[in-house]
Amino acid sequence: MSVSEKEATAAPPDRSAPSVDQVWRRRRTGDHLRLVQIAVVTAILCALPLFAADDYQYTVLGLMLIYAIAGVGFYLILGLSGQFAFSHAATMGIGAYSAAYAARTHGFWLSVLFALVVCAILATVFKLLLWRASDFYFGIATLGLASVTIIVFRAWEWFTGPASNTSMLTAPTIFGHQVTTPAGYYWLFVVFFVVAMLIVYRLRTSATYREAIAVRDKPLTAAGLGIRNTRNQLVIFVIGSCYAAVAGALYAQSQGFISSPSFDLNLGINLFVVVIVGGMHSMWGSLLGAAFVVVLPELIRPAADHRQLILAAVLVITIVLLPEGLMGLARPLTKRLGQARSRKEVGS
Amino acid sequence: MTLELTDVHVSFGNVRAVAGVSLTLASGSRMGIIGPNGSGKSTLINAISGIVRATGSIVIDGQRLRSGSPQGAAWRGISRTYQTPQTFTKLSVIENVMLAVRAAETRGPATWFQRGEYRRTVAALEFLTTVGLADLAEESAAILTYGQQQALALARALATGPKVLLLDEPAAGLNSAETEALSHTLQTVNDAGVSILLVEHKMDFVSALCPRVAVLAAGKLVADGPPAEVLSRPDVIDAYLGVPHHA
Amino acid sequence: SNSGDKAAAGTGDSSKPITIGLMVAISNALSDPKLFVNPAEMAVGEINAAGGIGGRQIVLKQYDSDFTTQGAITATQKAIADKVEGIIGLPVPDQVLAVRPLLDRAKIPLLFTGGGYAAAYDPNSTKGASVWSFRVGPPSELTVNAGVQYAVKTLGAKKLGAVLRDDAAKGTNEQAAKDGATAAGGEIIASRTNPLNSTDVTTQILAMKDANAVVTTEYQPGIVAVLKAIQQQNLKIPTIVGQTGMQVYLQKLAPDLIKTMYSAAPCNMADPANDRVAKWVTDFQAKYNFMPDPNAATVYDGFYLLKTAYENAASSSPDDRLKALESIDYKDGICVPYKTDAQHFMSGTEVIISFESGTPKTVQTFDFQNQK
Amino acid sequence: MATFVTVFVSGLALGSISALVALGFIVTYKATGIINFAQGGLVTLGGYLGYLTAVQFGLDWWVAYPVVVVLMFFVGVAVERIVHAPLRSRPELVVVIATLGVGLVISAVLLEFYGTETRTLPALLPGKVVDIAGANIAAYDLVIIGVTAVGVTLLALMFNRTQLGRQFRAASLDPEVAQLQGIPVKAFGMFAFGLGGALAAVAGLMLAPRASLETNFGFTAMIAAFAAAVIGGFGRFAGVIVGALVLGLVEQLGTQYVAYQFKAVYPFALMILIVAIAPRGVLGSQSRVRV
Amino acid sequence: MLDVKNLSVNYDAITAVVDLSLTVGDGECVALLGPNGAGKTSTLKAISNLVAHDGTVEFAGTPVGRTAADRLARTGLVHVPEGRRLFAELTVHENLQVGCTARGKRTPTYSVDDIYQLFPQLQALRGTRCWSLSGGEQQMVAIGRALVAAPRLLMLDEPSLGLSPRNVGVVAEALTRIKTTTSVLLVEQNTRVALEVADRLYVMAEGRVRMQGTSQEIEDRSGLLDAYLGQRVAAS
Ligand SMILES: Nc1ncnc2c1ncn2[C@@H]1O[C@H](COP(=O)(O)OP(=O)(O)OP(=O)(O)O)[C@@H](O)[C@H]1O
Ligand SMILES: Nc1ncnc2c1ncn2[C@@H]1O[C@H](COP(=O)(O)OP(=O)(O)OP(=O)(O)O)[C@@H](O)[C@H]1O
Ligand SMILES: [Mg+2]
Ligand SMILES: [Mg+2]
Repeated sequence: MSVSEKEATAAPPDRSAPSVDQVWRRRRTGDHLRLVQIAVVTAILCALPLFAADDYQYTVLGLMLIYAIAGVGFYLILGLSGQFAFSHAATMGIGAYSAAYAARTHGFWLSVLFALVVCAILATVFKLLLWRASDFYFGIATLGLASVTIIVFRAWEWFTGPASNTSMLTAPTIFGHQVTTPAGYYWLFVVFFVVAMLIVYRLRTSATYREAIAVRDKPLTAAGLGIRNTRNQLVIFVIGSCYAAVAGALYAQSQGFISSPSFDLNLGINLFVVVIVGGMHSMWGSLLGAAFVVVLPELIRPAADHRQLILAAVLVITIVLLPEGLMGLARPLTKRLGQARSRKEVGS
Repeated sequence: MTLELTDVHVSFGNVRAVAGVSLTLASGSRMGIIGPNGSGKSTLINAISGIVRATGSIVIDGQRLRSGSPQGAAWRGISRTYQTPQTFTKLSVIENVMLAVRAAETRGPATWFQRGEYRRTVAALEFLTTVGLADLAEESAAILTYGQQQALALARALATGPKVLLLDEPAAGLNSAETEALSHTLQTVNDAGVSILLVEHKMDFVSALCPRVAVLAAGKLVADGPPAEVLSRPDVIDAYLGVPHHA
Repeated sequence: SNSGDKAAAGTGDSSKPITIGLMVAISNALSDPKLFVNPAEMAVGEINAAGGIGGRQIVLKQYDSDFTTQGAITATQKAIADKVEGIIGLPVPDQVLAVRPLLDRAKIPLLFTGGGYAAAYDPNSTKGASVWSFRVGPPSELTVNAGVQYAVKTLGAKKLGAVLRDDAAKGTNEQAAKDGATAAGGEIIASRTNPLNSTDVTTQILAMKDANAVVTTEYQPGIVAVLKAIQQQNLKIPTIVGQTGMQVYLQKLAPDLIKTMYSAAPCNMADPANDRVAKWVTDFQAKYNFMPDPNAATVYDGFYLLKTAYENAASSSPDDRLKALESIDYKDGICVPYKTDAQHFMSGTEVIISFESGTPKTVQTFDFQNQK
Repeated sequence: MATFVTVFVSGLALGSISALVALGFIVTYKATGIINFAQGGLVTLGGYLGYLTAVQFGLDWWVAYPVVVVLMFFVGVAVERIVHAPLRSRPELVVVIATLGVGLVISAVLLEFYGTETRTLPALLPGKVVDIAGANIAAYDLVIIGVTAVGVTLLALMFNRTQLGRQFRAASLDPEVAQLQGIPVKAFGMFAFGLGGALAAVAGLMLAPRASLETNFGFTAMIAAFAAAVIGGFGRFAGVIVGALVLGLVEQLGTQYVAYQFKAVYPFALMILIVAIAPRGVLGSQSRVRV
Repeated sequence: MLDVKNLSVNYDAITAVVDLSLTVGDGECVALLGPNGAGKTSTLKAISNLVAHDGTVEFAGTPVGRTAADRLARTGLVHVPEGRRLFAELTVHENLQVGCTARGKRTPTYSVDDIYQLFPQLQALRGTRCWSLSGGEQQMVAIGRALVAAPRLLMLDEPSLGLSPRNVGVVAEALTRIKTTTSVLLVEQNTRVALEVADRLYVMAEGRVRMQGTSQEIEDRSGLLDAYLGQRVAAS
């Protein structure tokens, strides 16, 4: 028997449970921090044009915001809700064509609304059709859905124009002001993006967000707690699809011309890259990811022939080296802002 | 809050896991279920909580539960823990419980205002205190040990505001002192009016907590009565205990 | 060359270089960038050595337009930001339609060299083409028309099957095939659209079992698939393809199958009878070490067309330059003489090339513009 | 009747191609739990290596092709080293996208070397046509059907009947516990990807003569193969066969007898329908979770 | 057989095991007790090299160093992890067969067939995929899977978990039976079982060994033992 009585009777180490107020304050601080983040990012987006000299650069930045909006929606579907949807690009296409269709007669705002409604309805139908399919089955089924959508775009010329070519020659009017220049579009997109982020923020602080994680990780257990799994997944799928719809509508407007190859598997892959390279567990990942997918290729255009290789290689390297995506690089920053709590040590 | 099972059957292919169980759990009562491994205890709990489909009728408070609907069971006040702790590891400890607290609220859409979240935080922390996990409230649930996960599962089950608590081996992985503490907690819960159905292999625990014990063997109820009586039956000793149990 | 020191009114300030943009799909697997880049470099080198455009040295800027409309728009925007005074290239007709607002606003001409149909650059078409877009070389409907006429009249194939690539031009091409066949006294008995990249056309060819010839607008892999399927069905009928037939030959894609293939192209790059082409091809090969195809020739010619137009223009204002482009009449093109018509296509010559002997041989020439 | 037979066999051949392409990623999946999206790139690379050795170096196919298969084994191993080994602790999805990235790298590298010109690999039985019930069938299609049948049978036996196969499956189900059973999980991972690479080579070499080689050639085939694998119940060899044949037949029959414009729609529409009705494919087992 | 010196395990900011030393002699059965979160599981994982750790571990006279877990298993260090962890898609029989991997050239006390005799109810479940088994059935397979590996040192993390009292007896008996050829390191919450089968016990709390001795010695001071085992609960 080798034990000293002194040690044996030593008082248990100091472990104090936090009070409700402490817990609540820390939770709220987290939420407020997110609002601050939105403000900071908005400021950065407003400052960016200081460096943008010409239409081309505005176009690229605008495109980045469109990808970011679609990406945030995809982050909800893929990252938060764990639904492996390859169809997001197709949804964006449906949004774009619907908007183009409505814009012929009804102007910008109604066209965005129309795109939103169409995509929400279709997303609901698709999700209900495939509601029992899980992970990769859902993934491959939506991959098929994406392919079918492209073929349908090409076949339904009454809706998408000859061989899916539609030009939009009407410019959006906002408060009586016509937006025609890339710079104008950029500011419009900044507004849309900030609103999009505020909605994510709102979702982030709701019980739906927490439940989505529960449903994603342990569906049966979540059901056992009374959570409506299908409804939760459906809600998030539809919200995410609405983001794609808006992104598609904005894309159609700003490009002035759309054709189905713009929404094919390449875009689908790009959206995955946006979310994964950006950081799958952060609502900001998609903005960084969009910069990666849109801005980086423009930066390395001088490399011409080797561009594709460079992009692919950078993609792989980023994924391998950055476990939390590009957001991981920003992590020390957010940590210093007070997110980290020092953990009590056990046994020492 | 009476729970009434009548002729409940569960089959998986040609495996008849539960083969015609009828029992009544009176309001506010405690009942233990024991039986050899694979006799259908967990499946019975799964059936009651809607995790698996069952035939026969499961009635709570005079209302029949729809088979195979976990949500339906949860909303009627049936709450449970699992034989292997089911922890949401991507959430913090307190968020695990807050999930359940919300489930206890009216089943409307998520409350749009922070107020709901505050109330949930208060309630969740209370339940964590009950099971002794309050100090870990803000940690990620991923770091919990097996035993701590069991405790969390109990907190979560309590947080749904159950009328009937189904416990599947809650004392597994707990040592004697911890088991005793659990026993104490459960008694308090029961005193507040929650009926308890307990599946457990620790005989001391079961007989201390439950005035009534049922034995399940090959999916059928073979004995039912006070623990001392049931545990001294030769067939129970032979098939289940191996050696006579000395309390 | 005569324009070396002539201060032409249409070329602008002669002390400054003139920037021309080349739109190429660089990072994409569908076309080969060197077929665009090398002839452009060759033309620019020659023109600059001879004094440039009206004394202004050409600065060639290359833009990766990809194959998407998106790529075309960003590339064009970048080119406009770089103040180019003319654009040559773009591989896909959809792209021409997509950049219309940009061209209209910036008033810069685009000389389009890819494959394509009239709607994409005919300013009178209903599809919304820009007045600033021109097509160097004949459009795809003329290719189809030439192919069909040859099949019916010369090969005596009264019943034809058509396999069309699924792109924006498919409807136009289908119509062109029907019209061409009817006019020549034949008929299209089956017309099938084939998705890009599909390599199994068995069912499409089965529908053409009773045809005497098959016409296709497919790219190379599709052409090979059609040839293979025809062989497999033991049909032993000729196949008439577009200008990519030349590439099938050059890349030795189906050496055993091309004996029954005919290609309709602006010119036959391997034709020893045509001295000018032969010399250019020899020079080109010596310089870049590969055999150019008609695509490369049109890119090369495009620079001379711009030069000619700008030097002929009354002033350097965009409208005068546009006028000059619309009245181009340039006889020194590599494989075709160029003359702009009302639909903005600058040439209407098609030759039919036979590969029966294993090497390309010109068997007939169509001159659509001068026919009209 | 002859038309029907032709369409039917054509569908079978198309299905076998999907199945052949699927074999590679099924093997990797069964042994590591990762769906290797680089498979398309590997198939393309296999085809191009065949071109390099058999056409550019002029080696006889029976010398060249085995060399290619061995080379591709090591390429597969390299893929494992790059995107699987360092990402063990990361979510599956991330690994999947990383493999997709590797596929893109392979295509880009090929583009650097070979440009966009399409190439052809000579067929083993050039132009040979067999008459079956009045229909003409390319003899080469029959070869593909044969190779697929042999490949599937051998792999199914290996995975389901041998100790090695069991160990592979165990390693994919729970790598940590597999290690505790003495299974060299890391080496197994490399071997599995290597085997996937070798099978990609077989698929690439068999398919290249049928189509033309271009740098996206394998990717397109991979998508169809995924659809086939999903229809059958992912990860089951018998399922792949069923799924691939059904897809091939539906595509060919639909094109011939329904409406040819929707050629590419039929297989995907069928797949979506099957996933909607039987969420784990026709041969997949039901839910594998219990609590 | 096993000699652990100054073992420490840290997870980021959390210290799970501090400066722990323990030995298991040849043919000895040693039990590790302790309250929830004491660091028992972490200790076993460190010995198998599944988690990063400080300190030295010697197995059968050779330092383990960084030898990978699968090599260790093949040299006879067999670890039954916490929470059963069967290969869910494999059948019962296949799980047992996979267990034989680590066997190498050692002669096993238990063959696969012997496991069916030890736990007769598994016989009927031979072809059943393990995800559908009941908790106790899974536990039996997990133990069987380790027994067939011919371990020289068997590390069991809470083997009695979920077993009926009768089956706990069976396991205890089996452990006694293999003692002649196999050393055992047993993590057990069921004090009664631990005292029954173990020759010596270590009691851990808060990551440290607080008490050690033979079963007899520990049983004699059960009051102190209870104090330790109750620590986690008492603290909150
Ligand atoms: N992966 C992990 N990351 C962070 N902390 C961990 C991790 N695993 C365990 N811990 C912490 O390490 C400490 C010891 O855990 P361990 O699992 O070794 O305890 P245990 O004695 O086995 O407990 P139990 O009896 O409940 O299983 C605990 O405080 C636990 O929270
Ligand atoms: N989903 C399922 N599919 C097939 N068989 C199942 C399924 N669930 C349970 N079984 C079988 O039903 C029987 C009863 O299992 P159950 O889990 O209810 O036993 P238990 O009494 O809880 O045992 P234990 O004490 O070991 O936990 C077992 O033989 C098990 O293999
Ligand atoms: Mg059970
Ligand atoms: Mg433990």
